[in-house]
Amino acid sequence: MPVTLTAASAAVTSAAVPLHRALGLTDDELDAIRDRLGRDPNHLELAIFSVMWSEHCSYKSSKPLLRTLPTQGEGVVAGPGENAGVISIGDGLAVAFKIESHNHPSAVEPYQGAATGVGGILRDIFTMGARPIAVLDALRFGDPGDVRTRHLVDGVVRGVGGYGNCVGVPTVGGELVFDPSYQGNPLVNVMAIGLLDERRLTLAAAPGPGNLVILFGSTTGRDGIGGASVLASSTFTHDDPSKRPSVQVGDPFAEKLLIEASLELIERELVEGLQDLGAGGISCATSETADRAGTGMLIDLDAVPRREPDMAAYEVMISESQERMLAVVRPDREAAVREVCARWGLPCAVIGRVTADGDIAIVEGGLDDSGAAAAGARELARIPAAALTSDAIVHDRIGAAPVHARAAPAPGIPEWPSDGLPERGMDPGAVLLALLGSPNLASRRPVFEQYDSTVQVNTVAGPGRGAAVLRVKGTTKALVATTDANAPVSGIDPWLGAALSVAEASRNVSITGARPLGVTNCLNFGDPTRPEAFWQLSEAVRGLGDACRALGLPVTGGNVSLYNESASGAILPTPEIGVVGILDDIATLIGPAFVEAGDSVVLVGEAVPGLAGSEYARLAGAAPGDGPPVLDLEREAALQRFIREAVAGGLAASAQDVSGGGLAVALAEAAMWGGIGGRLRIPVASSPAADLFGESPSRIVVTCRPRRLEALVLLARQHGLPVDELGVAGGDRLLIDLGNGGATGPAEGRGSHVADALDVSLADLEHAWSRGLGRALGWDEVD
Amino acid sequence: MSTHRFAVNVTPKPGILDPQGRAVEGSLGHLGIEGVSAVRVGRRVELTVAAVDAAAARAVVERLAAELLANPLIEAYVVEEIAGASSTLSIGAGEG
Amino acid sequence: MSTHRFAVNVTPKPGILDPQGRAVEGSLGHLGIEGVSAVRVGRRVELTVAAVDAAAARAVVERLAAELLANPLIEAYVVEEIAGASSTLSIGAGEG
Amino acid sequence: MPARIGVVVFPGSNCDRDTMYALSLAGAEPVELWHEQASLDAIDGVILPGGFAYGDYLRAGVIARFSPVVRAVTAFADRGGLVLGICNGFQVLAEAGLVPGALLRNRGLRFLGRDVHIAAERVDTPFTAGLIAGRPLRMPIAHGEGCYFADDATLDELERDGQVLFRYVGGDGAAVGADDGARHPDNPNGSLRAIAGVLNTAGNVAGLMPHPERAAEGLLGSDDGAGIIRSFVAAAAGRASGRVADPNVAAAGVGAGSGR
Ligand SMILES: Nc1ncnc2c1ncn2[C@@H]1O[C@H](COP(=O)(O)OP(=O)(O)O)[C@@H](O)[C@H]1O
Ligand SMILES: [Mg+2]
Repeated sequence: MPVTLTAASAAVTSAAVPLHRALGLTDDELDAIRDRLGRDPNHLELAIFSVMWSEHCSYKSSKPLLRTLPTQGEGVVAGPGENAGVISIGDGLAVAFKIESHNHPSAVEPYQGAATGVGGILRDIFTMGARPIAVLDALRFGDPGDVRTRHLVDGVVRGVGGYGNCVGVPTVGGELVFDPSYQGNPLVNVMAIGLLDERRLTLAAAPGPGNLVILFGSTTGRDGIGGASVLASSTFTHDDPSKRPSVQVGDPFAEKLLIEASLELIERELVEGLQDLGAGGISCATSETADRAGTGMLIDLDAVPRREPDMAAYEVMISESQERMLAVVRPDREAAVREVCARWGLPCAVIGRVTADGDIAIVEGGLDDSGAAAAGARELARIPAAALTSDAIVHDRIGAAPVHARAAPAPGIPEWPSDGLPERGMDPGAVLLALLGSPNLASRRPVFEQYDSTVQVNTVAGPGRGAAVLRVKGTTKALVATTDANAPVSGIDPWLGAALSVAEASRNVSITGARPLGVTNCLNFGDPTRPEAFWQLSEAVRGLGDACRALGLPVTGGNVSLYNESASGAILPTPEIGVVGILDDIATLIGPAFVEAGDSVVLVGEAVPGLAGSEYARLAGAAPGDGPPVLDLEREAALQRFIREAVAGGLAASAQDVSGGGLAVALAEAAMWGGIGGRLRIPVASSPAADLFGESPSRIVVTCRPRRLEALVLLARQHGLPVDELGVAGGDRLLIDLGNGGATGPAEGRGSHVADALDVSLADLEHAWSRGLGRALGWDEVD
Repeated sequence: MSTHRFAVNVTPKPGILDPQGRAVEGSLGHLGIEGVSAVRVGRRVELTVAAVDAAAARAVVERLAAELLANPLIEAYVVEEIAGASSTLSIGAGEG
Repeated sequence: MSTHRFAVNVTPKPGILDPQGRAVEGSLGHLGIEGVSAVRVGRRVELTVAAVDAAAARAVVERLAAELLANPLIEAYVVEEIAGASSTLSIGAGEG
Repeated sequence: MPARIGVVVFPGSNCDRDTMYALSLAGAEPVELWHEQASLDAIDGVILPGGFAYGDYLRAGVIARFSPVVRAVTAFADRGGLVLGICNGFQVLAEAGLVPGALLRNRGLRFLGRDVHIAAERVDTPFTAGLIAGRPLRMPIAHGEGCYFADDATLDELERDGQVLFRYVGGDGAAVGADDGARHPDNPNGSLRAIAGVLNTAGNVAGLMPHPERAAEGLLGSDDGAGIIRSFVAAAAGRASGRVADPNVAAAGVGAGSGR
């Protein structure tokens, strides 16, 4: 019996376009649907397929790539495919973590887009039985001086805070990066971390035919109808009203109740399986849980509590109304489940039964007491659960390297960089101040101050200074977490960009002394049907896999966001990496800031040429033939092992990673944050610009008590790492002499001149760094 | 030149979730109030406009409402002219 | 028994800080809007009341406004009956 | 016998666990008070914790004010019981009229999560007895509506009667100054007269916006807030011996805490 599509879809079906295409399905996909059903789908079924076979739900372009990632590792309890990765941390505890994008909704309505992004990723965490303990938000926007960008930044930041602050999960880190490629398509990636008792691990499966399917949480309205199919899987433009679905509005208060109720249901062992409702709504939650357990479900559409009258069947089935959960419950526990929901003030309804036939069947007219369709009930749709999930279509996309693509410089044969700035006559201190005050490197305080970063009383190190550190109550342990993505280099060489992102994120965790446990990732790319975009995606996944293998890190989950393109073009490929690590003894924790005047300052690792993709190049430009710096994954692994051993052995007083803005910025930050200057000397190996401001990886600045210096240097050498003693911390200025026995080393041979010394007061550094972002965004005027 | 006082009533569009309205409804029980339903919570912005005439003044308010005061994706608004002598009158606001 | 739809307009009392109103005024320059002053930002709550008659319904709203919707220390309110057919009408709300 | 301190749990409270944790560190026995319970029994003091009670929709704290537990807390306060509201708890107390004034939106219209310094104006109260007058205490704020407001007459009265309990100060203890209108960096929400916490006239109910429970351990950056929690617990313990039973409880099995 045909189901008619009404209202919302009228606009797209009115033209001569066949329905499946209007819903974003190709002719091939329609054929594949017919294959799986053995007949033509009716309209309701087609709507469900269109949502479930969207890129967002089915990973139809990326699945073959993602299969190549390493997923095994010490302690991994749940990996990709579950709502979140889960890794054991000892003491009977485990950590759950996952990152997800909400890019397109945030471009349409920044506040609600970001807010519901936070809500969605939190649900992934507590669905597993974990209490969410932290959020990190990785944000990317266009030109900060642009009015539209400012509107987006303001809305997104308020949205992240508005939701996270209310649910009482601290936002402890993230990123904020500006690049023109995000002008029409901002990125809002949110990572959440949860802590669970391992015995409470709960999976999103629907075992046991006869069990009840219970929907609890908010009622179902017309939120985000078409969001999953139309919005998430075709190129987004602002101006096409037909692609503007009704916006999803988040209710963090309802989410807070949902967290408490869900965790109580799990704690009391009342559920057999639990699944949050995200993209694809009821269609997705029912088919995924059934398919995972090899069961089916009979869904009584009339039983779904609604917020609005006259909702069409397809609207109920694909609505993305927020703050809802699906539980699979034994019949004898129904009353207890209802009691918990009632106490938390949440609507709760039995909407169906688990069946043995493997189909998702949808009826109207109710079920009888035995759980079968009542006499006179009408069956509206019947689809094998597998057809919607594990057996969904997979596309073999074609990738092609762009003709202008630069090959990654092979290790050992670096391209020479521009010797550019700063040379004699150009004050490197002025360059440093310009970098520190630039939108991408200035202090993020104006943003993260709008977040509650201390609720739950675990935050040992919050946003602002490298990785976040959260103590684990009742143990001596701490979790350390960060996110990173190197998009500029990914734009040049996606393999390298992804590998660098993994290296930097895990390095940020290792320098606290913590051992990285695993990786979650969010792959933000363009239209995969464009061979160049697909090549970027596949190269990035290869880089991600290679780096994770080299560093011994399992990939436990993630998210793919494609079609990030707007009228102004595709975004830079942005492989966002989240890493969580464990520090066994929080007493050994070290931070990035200088600790004590008189301490020795040491650089471990060495600069290699290559300024392309750096913040310095963004400001000053790079030579036309220049490439990004190479990454030696073996050395990266050795460096991280070294610093963890140094911290565990009490050798290091502080450790700071060299990343955006290079060594000079790393030193300036360590000095500002410690309120202690330094009298240092940097031996120039390639050129002053590359040594001071280049972003070659695998470098850290370590300080130690002078009496520990020898042991520290020895340890670094044992790991095969180059070490340079830069000087001593102290004073209220950052003073850096450049030279290599008075010269600039190889660069001098190529005509580069010795640059002047860098000499800036801490007060000037602080001024540039702390004011930069507010100025760039025009927030000075408001505040 | 004349001055006019307006109010812009901004409310969540029909169909858009209104968590505030729901919260108010949820609290009525504690207050012992019955028979109240369909609560929607929005904003009310009152402002004074000086313009050549009433039509010009209203045009300014319409623009302000559409571009700044309401978010057209999720909110609807209505502009109404009100007496300058409202309780929130501030000095200098004329009667129009 | 009849149903009535009301709006309660809650505005900051004169003299009370209204940073939102100031923020609106502050952004007028960017929009190129002139002649706007004395902006006050408050809340508008619309609701449907079922009661024996209009007077009883209004009494319920007055109580709700005084006890819940406005804080008498800082806010003033006005209750007005509005057409049931307003854009935020939901099922069951009559015309009164 | 450790002091039994009730911590109210509204739907939307999110500092309830943190507060109970800090109370345990201070040697008290925290007891959960569910928002629907209409009586308190064998409780020596009550803390209304931070969070977003009932979503903080409409106005922070206003819906919570009508909950059964707040009626019970009001009765408890009327009997002389010690009540402390922290952040959202302060907002609830202000809405309920248990402490004077109102908490308006921060003047910058943004939520603010950062460390501030406050100093106790009086150290002869149950909330501050363990503190040193005027000494700056560092602890976080995390709120969007924390701008303390009362009319001038009320403010003068509060000053005169010693009801100003805490003020925002500089890191060196310097006063913010009398200029109310300007937002001083040390008074980030723009509170009138830099007031961070107030007392009721009877001196047994207090509210403050900053979070002492988040500054109760050196590991988290500051333990300056522990002094406030400890003062409160000590004062409550002092009353424990003379615990007043709630007359409403006698009736039938209305226990404390619904458990979860
Ligand atoms: N959007 C944001 N939300 C919260 N914290 C942020 C955000 N952006 C940056 N931060 C924090 O600011 C600090 C600097 O960011 P970044 O330069 O990316 O760090 P790192 O160099 O350590 O990778 C980090 O502590 C980071 O967590
Ligand atoms: Mg970084």
